[in-house]
Amino acid sequence: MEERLLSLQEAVSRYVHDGDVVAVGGVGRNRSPMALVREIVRQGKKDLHIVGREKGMDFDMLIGAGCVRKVSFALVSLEEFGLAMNFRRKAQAGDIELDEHACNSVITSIRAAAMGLPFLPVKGMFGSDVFRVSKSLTEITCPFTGERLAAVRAIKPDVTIIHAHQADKFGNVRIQGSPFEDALKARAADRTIVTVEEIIEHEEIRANPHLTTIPYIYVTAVVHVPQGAWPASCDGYYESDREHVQEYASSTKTPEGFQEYLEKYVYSGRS
Amino acid sequence: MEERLLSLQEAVSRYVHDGDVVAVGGVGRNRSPMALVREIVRQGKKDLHIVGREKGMDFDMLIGAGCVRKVSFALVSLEEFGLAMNFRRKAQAGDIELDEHACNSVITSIRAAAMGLPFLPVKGMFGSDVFRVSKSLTEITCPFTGERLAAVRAIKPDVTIIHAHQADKFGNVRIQGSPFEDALKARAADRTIVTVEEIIEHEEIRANPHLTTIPYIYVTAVVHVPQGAWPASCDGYYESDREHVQEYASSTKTPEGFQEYLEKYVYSGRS
Amino acid sequence: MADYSVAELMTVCLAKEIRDGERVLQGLYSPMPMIACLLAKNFYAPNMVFINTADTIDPQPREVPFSTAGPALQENAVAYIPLYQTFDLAQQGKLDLIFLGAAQVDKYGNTNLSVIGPFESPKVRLPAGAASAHLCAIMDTVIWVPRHNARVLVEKVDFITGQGYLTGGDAREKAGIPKGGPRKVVTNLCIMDFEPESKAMRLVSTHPGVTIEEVKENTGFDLIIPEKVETTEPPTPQELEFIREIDPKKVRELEFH
Amino acid sequence: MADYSVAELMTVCLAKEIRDGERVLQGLYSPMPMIACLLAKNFYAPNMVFINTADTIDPQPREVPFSTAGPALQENAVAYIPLYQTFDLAQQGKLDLIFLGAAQVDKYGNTNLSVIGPFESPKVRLPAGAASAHLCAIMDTVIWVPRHNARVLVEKVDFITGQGYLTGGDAREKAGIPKGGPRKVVTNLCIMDFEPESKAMRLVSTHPGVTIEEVKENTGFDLIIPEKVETTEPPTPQELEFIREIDPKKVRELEFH
Repeated sequence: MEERLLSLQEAVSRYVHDGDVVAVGGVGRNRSPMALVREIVRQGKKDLHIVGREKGMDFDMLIGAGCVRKVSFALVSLEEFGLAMNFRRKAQAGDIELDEHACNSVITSIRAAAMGLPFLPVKGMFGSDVFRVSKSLTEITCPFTGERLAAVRAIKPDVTIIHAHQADKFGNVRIQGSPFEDALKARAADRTIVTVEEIIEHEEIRANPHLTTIPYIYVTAVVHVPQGAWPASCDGYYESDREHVQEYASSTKTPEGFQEYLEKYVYSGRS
Repeated sequence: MEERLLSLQEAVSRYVHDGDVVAVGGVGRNRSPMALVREIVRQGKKDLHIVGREKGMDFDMLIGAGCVRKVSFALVSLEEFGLAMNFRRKAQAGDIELDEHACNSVITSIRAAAMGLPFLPVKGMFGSDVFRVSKSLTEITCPFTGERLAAVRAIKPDVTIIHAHQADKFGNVRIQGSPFEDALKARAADRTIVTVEEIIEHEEIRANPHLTTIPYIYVTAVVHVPQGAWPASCDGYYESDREHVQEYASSTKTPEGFQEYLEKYVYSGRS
Repeated sequence: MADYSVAELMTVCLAKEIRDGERVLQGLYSPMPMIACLLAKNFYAPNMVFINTADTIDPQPREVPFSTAGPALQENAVAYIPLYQTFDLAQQGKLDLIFLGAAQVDKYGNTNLSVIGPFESPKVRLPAGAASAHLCAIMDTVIWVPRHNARVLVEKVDFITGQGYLTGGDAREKAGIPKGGPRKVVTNLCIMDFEPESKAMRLVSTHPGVTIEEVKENTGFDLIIPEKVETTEPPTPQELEFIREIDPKKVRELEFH
Repeated sequence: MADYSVAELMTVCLAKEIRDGERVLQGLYSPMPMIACLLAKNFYAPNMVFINTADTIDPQPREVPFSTAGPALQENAVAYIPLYQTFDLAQQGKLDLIFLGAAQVDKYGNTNLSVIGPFESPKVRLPAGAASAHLCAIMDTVIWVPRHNARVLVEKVDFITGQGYLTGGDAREKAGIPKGGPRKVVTNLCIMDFEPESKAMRLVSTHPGVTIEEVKENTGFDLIIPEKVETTEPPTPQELEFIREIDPKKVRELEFH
């Protein structure tokens, strides 16, 4: 096993490239890999195709900062803090390509990649305009039963970014609460960067293999970033910082406000 | 939550029916649900379609005892104790229908059922006579990429039988070692019967939800059967009983020998 | 003034839509449904299965979280379940109900969370429908609307994100999605269901103090008004006590600010 | 008599087929491959990834188990991985090598573990090929044969369970399975590979004390004999020490009883 510990700066500069398909961990504002998102913004990555199910500030910030070309998603929202305004503005202006999905179709697109397959079938979808307008969905017939199903095109992430609880220096990762699709996204991707609250001893991993949720074979880089999900929550470690999310939501009401936010919290900051 | 604790006799008589598709847990002679297998033999269930990946004495006994109509499998063998002789005899006599698979195609057939789908694609298979002779496999084309793939027909178990380590009385099950496909088989089935080494308190389950490998929503009956995998191994509890497997292997060299084995260890026994 | 808020009333109405033994999924940004599931399990449906966006089964939080995928929804759960396995359950026909929010709901229960205006050049780009385009096609839904007005309850949605009864009648069957559909729509003014033949929306009960006229005025289509319209039962003191105890920070009021 | 058994020699030969960094899957009833993986990781390929039928990654058993899915293969592992996720890795092209046993192996490396005689009415019904029909089509394999004789090494297998090079040449490409194929065949007599153009089996080395004639006599087809045939390197004392320490019960000898 090779050591995979890097700094945030190194991990993003080595493993996130302009034009990449990037799967982003977490749901809503829970265990979102915000330190990695801020580092991607700081390094000014371009033309990313970001992929996730129900996303919030993470997607909105990447989109607002001009890092994004295409979005595969089932929801982008700040929950009780309202619409994700960068997402809304750029979408309405036609500045980003929208690949709108249902939760299960976008997860299935990642599941297909994790299984090494170019597509997978799903049920449902018919009768929705989401299905009608989508280039990622089409109709297929079961060769055994004749049943009509939707087929979902695989989305293979070049890189998956995740925030987790613990890892050893070789990249054996533990998620200790809500799994979301994070392990699936890691298995689907060519490269995976994981920020963690704590680095633990390798012996600790071997003593409890049943607690390893993402084995090192799926992990490219581990970065030690306590509070790496902030202002999202990290279960067992901290709650989401609602005051900050409110500040974010208010700032994004105008492009200028968002620029000020970035100056204050991202460009100046180290994580 | 309803209590789901039953006796072995009750669980099998209520939930295993003649003609059922039965998915069987464990691999080789590890965590095989042997107490359940013996009870099925004792109750003289008929025309079962048994499904598993790499199976041993469990399948051979069910087949030898005349419980089986059809076998979906990728391997039936007694490992170092040689060919599974009941399987071999009945197969050569044409008494059982063989649905031969590769490990991944038979697992995929269960995975499809667990996903609620009538089929799933897999890679590989082409060029093998397993693919050529199979009624469960056919060719399909990816509607996005044009890639040729094998399609695997779903196998939906009416009932899955598993031996696990612990459960509470509501059916929240813990598998504490090698997972095999047991949780997948439980999710795929209409009903699942789990024998366990230990019944634990419900509070213990709620204190450690991350240790629950099969939640109660997938479990129909729990039976407390210490040594319920014997003579297979149950990791963390006991090794496989090689002397007994040797005795089984020797006995099955003739149909008469196998009948004597059944009299001695199954019909007379209580588990 | 009643001694309960409209959020409290709606939460109780949502809870009563859950039948005992049902498996219910609560989604993201679903404050009232989250509390309704906990209420139902404690009051009317002890054997319901509560699955949520924190990926747990049957949690017993001391206090509900603001984000409805938040860590508190892990407390005392019996197991974790990744959402994609819950969708597998739904595809097997083993998930019974999901609560659904929407920016627009039309006469046939179709919901829109995608765009106001045309899809390619929208006037307003909305957050999208989360699970809806998948789940609404294969299972039952209950729709909740915190602001019942003619811009939300419209004749025809701009975009069908979540399938209701499409164009009514047997349109779902014809589209290849025969199973499921919306059971009820619970708003801040009333409860509505769907007339069995036409599948058009129909008034069931108005909330205490709300008139039928008020409902009609605030609805952007011809709502079916049956001969008998009940008054929605108000929350009991026991229900209110439970809600206020589990939700001291008033997460239930988030959609009414 | 050499001071090592043929099982020990074969185990070392199998281990040397593993390249550093490769991800290797060891299957059921694979005593020598199991020990070979542990040997390789300790001697030649420290960064190989050892995945096995006990569904673990990189275990460090004190003593190898008889059943090669047995509990000892969980000791000190870094993680569990259900076999279907390992197959997903294979489908992604991220699993590098699997060891394969067989009842028959033919000239082009096709293997049979299904039937002797016709499929529908076999003379002998064999156990079937486990992972082979899937994995042999998409990745590299090494075949091991404990009893090299003309009934095992045949001109043409009765049934292709595991795909070798089919009818040789570019037959795999034509069948739609361009990737992978057998690298080597390691028997109790020799090591063989496949001639790059014809994909026919070719002798590489004979084990110490075994003649080329002996190999030819025990092979049921015309084996390619190149100009230069080496003698297989015997195990070193260090290799033997490792094998005997990790396998005190002689699991490695199981196939030679």
